[in-house]
Amino acid sequence: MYEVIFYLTAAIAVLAAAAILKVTHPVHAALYLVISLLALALIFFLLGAPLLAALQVMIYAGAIMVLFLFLIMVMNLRSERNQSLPLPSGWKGPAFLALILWLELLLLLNRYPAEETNENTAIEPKAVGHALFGPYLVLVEAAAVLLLAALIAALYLSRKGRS
Amino acid sequence: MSQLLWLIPGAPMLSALIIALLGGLLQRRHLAILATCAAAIAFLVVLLTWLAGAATSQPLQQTLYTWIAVGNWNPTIGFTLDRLALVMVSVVSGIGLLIHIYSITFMAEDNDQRRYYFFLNLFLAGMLILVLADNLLLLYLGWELVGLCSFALIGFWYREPMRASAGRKAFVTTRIGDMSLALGIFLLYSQFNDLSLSYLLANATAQWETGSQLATLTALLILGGAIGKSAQLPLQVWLPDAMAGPSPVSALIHAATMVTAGVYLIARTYPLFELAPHVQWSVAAIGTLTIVYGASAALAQNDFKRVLAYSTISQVGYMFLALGCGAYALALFHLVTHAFFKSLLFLAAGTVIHFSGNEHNIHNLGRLDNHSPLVRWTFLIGAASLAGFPLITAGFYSKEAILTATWSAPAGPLLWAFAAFGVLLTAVYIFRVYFIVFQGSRSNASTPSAPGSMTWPLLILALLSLIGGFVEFPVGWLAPHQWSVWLEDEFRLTVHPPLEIAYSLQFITSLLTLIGIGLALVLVRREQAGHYLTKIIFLRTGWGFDALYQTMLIQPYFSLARLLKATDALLIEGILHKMTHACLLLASACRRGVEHGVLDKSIAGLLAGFRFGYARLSATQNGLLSRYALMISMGAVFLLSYWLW
Amino acid sequence: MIPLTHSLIIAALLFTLGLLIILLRRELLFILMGLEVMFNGAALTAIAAGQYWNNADGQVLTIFLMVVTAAELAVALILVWLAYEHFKVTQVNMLTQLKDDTRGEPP
Amino acid sequence: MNFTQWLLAFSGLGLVLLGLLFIAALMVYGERRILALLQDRLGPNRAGPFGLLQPVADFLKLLTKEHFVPPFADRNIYIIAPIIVPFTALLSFVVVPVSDDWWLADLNIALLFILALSSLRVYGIMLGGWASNSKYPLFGGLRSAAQMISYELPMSLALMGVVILSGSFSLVDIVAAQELPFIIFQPIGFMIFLVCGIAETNRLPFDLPEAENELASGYNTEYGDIKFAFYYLGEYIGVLLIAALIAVLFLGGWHGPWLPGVFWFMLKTLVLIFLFFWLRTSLPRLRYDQLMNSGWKLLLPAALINLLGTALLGLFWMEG
Repeated sequence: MYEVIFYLTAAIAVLAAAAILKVTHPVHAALYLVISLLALALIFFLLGAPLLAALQVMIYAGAIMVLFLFLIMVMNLRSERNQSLPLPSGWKGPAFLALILWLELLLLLNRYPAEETNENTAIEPKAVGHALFGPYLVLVEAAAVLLLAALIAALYLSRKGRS
Repeated sequence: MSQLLWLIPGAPMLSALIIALLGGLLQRRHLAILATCAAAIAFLVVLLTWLAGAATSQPLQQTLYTWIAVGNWNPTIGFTLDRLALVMVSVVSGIGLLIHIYSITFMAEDNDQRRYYFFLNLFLAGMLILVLADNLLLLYLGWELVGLCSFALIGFWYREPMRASAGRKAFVTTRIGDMSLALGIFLLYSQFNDLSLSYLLANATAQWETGSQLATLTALLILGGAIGKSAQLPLQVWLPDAMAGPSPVSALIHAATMVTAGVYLIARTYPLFELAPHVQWSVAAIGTLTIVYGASAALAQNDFKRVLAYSTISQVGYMFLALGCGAYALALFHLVTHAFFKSLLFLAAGTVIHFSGNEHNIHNLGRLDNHSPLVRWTFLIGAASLAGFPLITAGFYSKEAILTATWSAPAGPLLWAFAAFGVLLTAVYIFRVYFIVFQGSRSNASTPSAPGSMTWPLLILALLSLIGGFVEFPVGWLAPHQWSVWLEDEFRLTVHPPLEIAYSLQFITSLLTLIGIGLALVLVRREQAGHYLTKIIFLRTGWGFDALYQTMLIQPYFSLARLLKATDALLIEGILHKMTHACLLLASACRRGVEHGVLDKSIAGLLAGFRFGYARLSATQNGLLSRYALMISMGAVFLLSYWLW
Repeated sequence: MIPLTHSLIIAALLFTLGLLIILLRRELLFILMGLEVMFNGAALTAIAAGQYWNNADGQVLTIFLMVVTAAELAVALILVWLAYEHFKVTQVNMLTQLKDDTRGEPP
Repeated sequence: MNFTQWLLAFSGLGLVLLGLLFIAALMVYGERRILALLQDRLGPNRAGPFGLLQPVADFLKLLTKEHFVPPFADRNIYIIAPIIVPFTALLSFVVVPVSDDWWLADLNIALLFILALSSLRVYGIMLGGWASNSKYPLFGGLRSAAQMISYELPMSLALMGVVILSGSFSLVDIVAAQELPFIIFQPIGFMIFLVCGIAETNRLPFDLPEAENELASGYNTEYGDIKFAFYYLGEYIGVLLIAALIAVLFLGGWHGPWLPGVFWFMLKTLVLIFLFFWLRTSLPRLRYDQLMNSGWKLLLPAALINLLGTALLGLFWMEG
């Protein structure tokens, strides 16, 4: 049962991501992306990372993608078939490149053969918090600075756009 | 006493924050007063530390705060005030205060005073942090703050594209040095896992052998940083253009304080340089070359402030020379006297320019008669001090000491010869300016009297330029040598040549100065007769360094693309078409089918090759995001496959 | 249970798909979505590996990934909006202001 | 799990689902009666005794209407969008504990689960507004997106105070930790959560997305028949959810003297629901800029300060 759910979800995540390649309307693409994100959240949950599953839904699907949709709606983008299709130089090159990349990634990721684990034990949010505010404290501070910088940049740019 | 240390950089920093956050609520005048008060507080605290005996006691220490504690690494915000730092702090805060006072009048008309005083105070705070820092991380923070403020102040009147680009140029050029310094810091950290200066220096001396590769590399990287900030060859190109900023800024940043940051850095980390004798010698060599370079370029300038800028480059060269010869105390000595007379010169020049309707050209200034005698006399004092007029000026004593110390360094006589030539040139260029600008001037009734806040700094600095040198008399004189004795705890004593040589050296350089002044007089006569020195474009453009960098570094990529494009056009539309045509005609005429095919194919192949190259290269610049992304991913895939394979 | 390899294959697939989206689509928003997909591939790698070694580090890494994404998108979306305001297009092949002019004059 | 257990689980879920739908229907009736009472009029009283069958009649009416999709709409999204709203709200109930031994699931991230679902709720409204492809619904959808983003942050931050006090994301643990209701320790957090809760459900005074007099009917202007019923239902289930959550998080859930826990939980929830209805009659709608300002400039800083204070409290008082 567990496996079936996992592979099903994974298939959904991948197929939804692939659908972004094909659809013409930005809203549809955004929705496919949301589906992919939600499926991925479920995968996280199944792998034993409940905190990240929740955060994935909250941050990606709940905040970022809403912003995306908001922007699409404000700009009132429509599906323009001719303009959104691949570049004139064609799709073969990039597709080939992506294929190579995928094969390479597979090779890379499987370079050190992993033994199968018996059980994916869930890691509690508490453990993540302890790691976050213990050894990774500097990174947390750096992330805070980064967010502040992004905030200021976004504010500044939006002001600039208004004037 | 050490509890008060934080106030030295803290007061200007706080004031900068207040100006930035609440400046809108204050009137312009109050902004200036607030900023000046902050500088005054910093200076008062420094005075207090003198009075409290910091000059004789152990170094003062204060640790304010630990930034982040990670593992066993605890970078702190901590200050150390030893004698080296004490000298620097006194100069920076003292000159800083004078320049704040001067700015009150100088900038009174400007609309953007809030920004000006914010950056001026921030700069002061950054410089003081740099000097007081007890670890390299904090030092680097001050270093970058100073760089940022310098950029902002050079481009202060950024609405004129020239000035804005001068700011950018300064920023980009010094960035090269900054990166080098950062790399040096990384290297030190990777070796010792700590950035505390005392710990680093002690451990480096203990662990590294003299001349070892690591020591050489570290010293080189630090030297790179110092060169960038101190505008030494080959990173000096930004300083002449930095004169686009307001005059007080030029005086503060580009004469008295910031450019000496490199000198301070080397003096602070001198044990590393002693571990790398080659690098230390190259410090001296760079210094010497820069002396001659700056002085000769200054000879041919028409812009009042540019003369002083090149002069600064050249004078900082003396400090580097002293550092390279191991005479750290003397480098510091020259730093102090230079701060006095160079800021005096800048402020005097600023006053002249200010009251002449922003006229920078010395020849035009010379035709005006309205220079007030006070400015004239103070400028004369500054010029004499800069030229090293014997016996009565501070510049004489500091420069003399360096030149004497140079003699005993490796390849000393050679270095000395260059430096002495520099002395001659210095006297020529500065008195040339003095004669051109002030010679014809009479004090007449229409002279606009400069307000007190502009004249007092001039007077104080003039006084200091005269008497500032009496703390250290040349070798062999019966008068006291307090300076180097006082700094003996920090640095070792300088090696001097035998007395008779020292005496003759002193005599020769004094003579050179006097000759230089005479030469300047002759030169000015010739110039007034129409033989302009400035026709020597090579000198006027600062040996053409800007053009050199333009050709060497900036142009090639453009040129390549242009070449290919031109070749393409030429080949396709011009010669090759005709050639092909002609060949075809020839071939058909001769009816030699084989050659026909070969020739045609080879030429067509060549053509296609050029066309292909052009298309590929211009495709890298086509501005298409997708294409760039494709390139990046191709690179990634390629690297990955290389690595996997 | 799920072998680590399978999670990694899925992650690689997502990553590659994201790259393809970036390379093939021309609308700025699509490109940003492609970036998201790529990020997700990376996140899945981190989490799968973290779980495999029973270690919270993978999740911490993913949290930072989210922070970076959020910061990046906050600015990127504003930029898209500005591009739309100024040029009225959001197709990258229309936005070629950075293209070197053909005279090749240095700035 | 064997087949019987699956069956039991699913039938249990089904029962809860039906129960919730039933309660929501009753709430519609209740609101109309209470509104009428407060506004001094009669309200629905024809269908059945005291008009109790009114919701049934409404439901039947909507069910039997023609299934109409506007020709200019984006068909698929138009149909899917209304389902999202009640769906996310219903799913949240999975983790709400009714009494000390009665709940469907005890996730260790229950609170995050609820927040995640509530952040998904906005899709229903946004997409409904967009898919209708006409201007008032679009504005309704846009407003709703902006509102949700603005109010979700303070809401989550306000809840973190509770998490600090109880040391767990699990709702069961949170209720168990409330010997004294958290409203005593977290009055600011309670207020913020209440306000944001109302805003999240788009109730007055925060019903900007469906402001009748500005936007016709906002995002659901183009909706009729059963799809409209979904929106309608979603709103009431949302109100029920927020009320239940406040009861669980701040008012001590099942804790209470003498009577069984279920009763206390229900009582608290009902009082809160009544409060919502009451607010609807008494407060005027906010202006849009007021809404945004209060979200970003009042609630968010307040939530941050609340979090900081609670964290300090936890650091110095609870640990040491």
